[in-house]
Amino acid sequence: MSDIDLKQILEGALFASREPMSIYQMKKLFGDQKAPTEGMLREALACLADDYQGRAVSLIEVAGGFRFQVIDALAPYLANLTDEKPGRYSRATLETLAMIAYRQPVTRGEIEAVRGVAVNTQIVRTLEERGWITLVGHKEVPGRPALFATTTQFLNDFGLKSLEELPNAEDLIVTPSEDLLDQMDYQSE
Amino acid sequence: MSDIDLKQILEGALFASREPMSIYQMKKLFGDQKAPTEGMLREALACLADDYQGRAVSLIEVAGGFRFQVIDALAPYLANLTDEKPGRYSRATLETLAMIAYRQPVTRGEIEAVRGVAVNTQIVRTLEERGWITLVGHKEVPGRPALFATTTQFLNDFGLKSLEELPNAEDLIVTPSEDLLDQMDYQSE
Amino acid sequence: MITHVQGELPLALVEGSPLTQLPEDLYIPPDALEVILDAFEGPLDLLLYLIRRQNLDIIQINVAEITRQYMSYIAVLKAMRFELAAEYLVMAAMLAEIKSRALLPRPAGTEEDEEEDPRAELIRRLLEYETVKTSAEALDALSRVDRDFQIAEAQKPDIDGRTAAPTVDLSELVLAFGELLARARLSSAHQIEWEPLSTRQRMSDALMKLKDRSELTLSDLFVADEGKAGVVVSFLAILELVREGLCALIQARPGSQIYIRRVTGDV
Repeated sequence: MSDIDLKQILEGALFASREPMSIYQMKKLFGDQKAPTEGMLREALACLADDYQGRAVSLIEVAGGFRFQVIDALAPYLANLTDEKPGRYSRATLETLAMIAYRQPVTRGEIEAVRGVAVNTQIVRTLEERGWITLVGHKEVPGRPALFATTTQFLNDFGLKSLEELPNAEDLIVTPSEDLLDQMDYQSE
Repeated sequence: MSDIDLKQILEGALFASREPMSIYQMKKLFGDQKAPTEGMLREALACLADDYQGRAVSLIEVAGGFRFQVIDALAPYLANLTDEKPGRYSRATLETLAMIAYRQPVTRGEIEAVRGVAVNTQIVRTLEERGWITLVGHKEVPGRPALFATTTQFLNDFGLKSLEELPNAEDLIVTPSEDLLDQMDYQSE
Repeated sequence: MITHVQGELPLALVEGSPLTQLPEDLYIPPDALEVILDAFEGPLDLLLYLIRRQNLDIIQINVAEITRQYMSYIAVLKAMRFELAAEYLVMAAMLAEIKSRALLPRPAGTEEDEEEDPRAELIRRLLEYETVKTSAEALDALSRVDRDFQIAEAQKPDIDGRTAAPTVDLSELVLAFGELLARARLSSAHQIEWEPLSTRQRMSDALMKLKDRSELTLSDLFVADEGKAGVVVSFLAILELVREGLCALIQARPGSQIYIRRVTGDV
């Protein structure tokens, strides 16, 4: 650990995490090393919260644990950034969502096997943040890959009562000719 | 604005955004109010970067703008939080990416000519979906092959401000002496 | 497979003479050859390896010697019936040509054009490839997002007029899946049968419930107003989850309550 201290480790981990961080997760940061006690963690957190007094972010405790939050006073400024038009999701994002909807619960590896391309973290993150997919567990195989499924919000947003209402995609397959496929490979969006 | 100063506004906005923030976007924070000049913004950013010296996050400038990132030294701790290993890329993928980064815009055929082996479609798609390369046009030769180039996201993800910051590969290999080169009539294009 | 125990049976013919043992500068055990071949990115990479192993400058290579070594590799690989990519054979042909040219006396008075000198061309290609190989390594050594560092982020305060997220039409989603299936069908020979969606949804529901509680009873998954069909779907979903190793069924003794449990505790 040498010149990195406990407070700094927690500070980095809290900023890297998109979800509030529990004491249990903080202990996990230390892997095989001896983890600090809850008392030590809380002391470091209190110290860290002090460091951020008067800054633009503050360390707060919420139900799921601790997280850094931008202070409310900045909301009017941040609101000025948000008048852009909604973008579009890439083909990769749509295909990943489709795979999760039709084949859930499914791991990233299984999606990759069908798509033939690595699924990047950003896509999964986008869909999670959108509230359409969620992690429902881990598959008990080496690496314990995360299992993803669609959410109730996904059904609501797509106007479905249940997954069974998803149209049968197999019926829609028109086998494209080879050169069409080649073109598809080259169309980036 | 009262008790909130420019530095604090930028600090909050930078922490609120996952994407690097450009000077243009920073000006947008001020909506209808008079926006600070680029000089004022850069001064506040320099001051902010100083505040974070020695902390767990640092303010970095990349191609897309400015962002806070967790310092590299904490990566081993953060890795303990997830079972999934961050993407490792095969040599074939990295060499293809390197060819595109250093020789852009470049066609697949040109990459193949240098590497001496076929570039498979999956590699190109993986890099496209990662958002690191994109199709920028077609070469006006028979067959009109696609031309690829790297993206701003590529620079952002590798922590670079511009292509000029790419490590200079020519410096990395043992260069034969000048007169030998003359004998060979060696020319790099 | 040719065994190389039989002393008299040559492994291969190299430049007309039988090769009865592996080349002595080939330090690799034969059964590792396939692995080694996988480690090379192509013929140029293999040639570079042969050159670098001798600490030679590419410019100064003795083409005849490198050709001999390369041919030995190829001969052994062919003799052992490894599937060789065509590129390796093309390179072998090119090396053979360079060597034969070197052996032929040059007709007097004909100045050989540098551009067409295959040796110079080979050296140019090797140098160029080495540059790419080195740049790829240098690129990989750069600090990279998600591998070496993470983006620092804090929760945003509540903002009115949040950016509208992109909307997706159901037909777009279905079309994307149809295309994906069509593509997957072309590239893979085998097809997998999947559970009907009703079962898969129930599987997700069960896992979702197991996120909050460590165990469920069977009746937790049955919804009264779904009737018999609902029970069947739930039952199939549980069987599928157990088969895929996603949860376990526990019963203390015959006839007692059956519990569905997560396979491990720390989710």
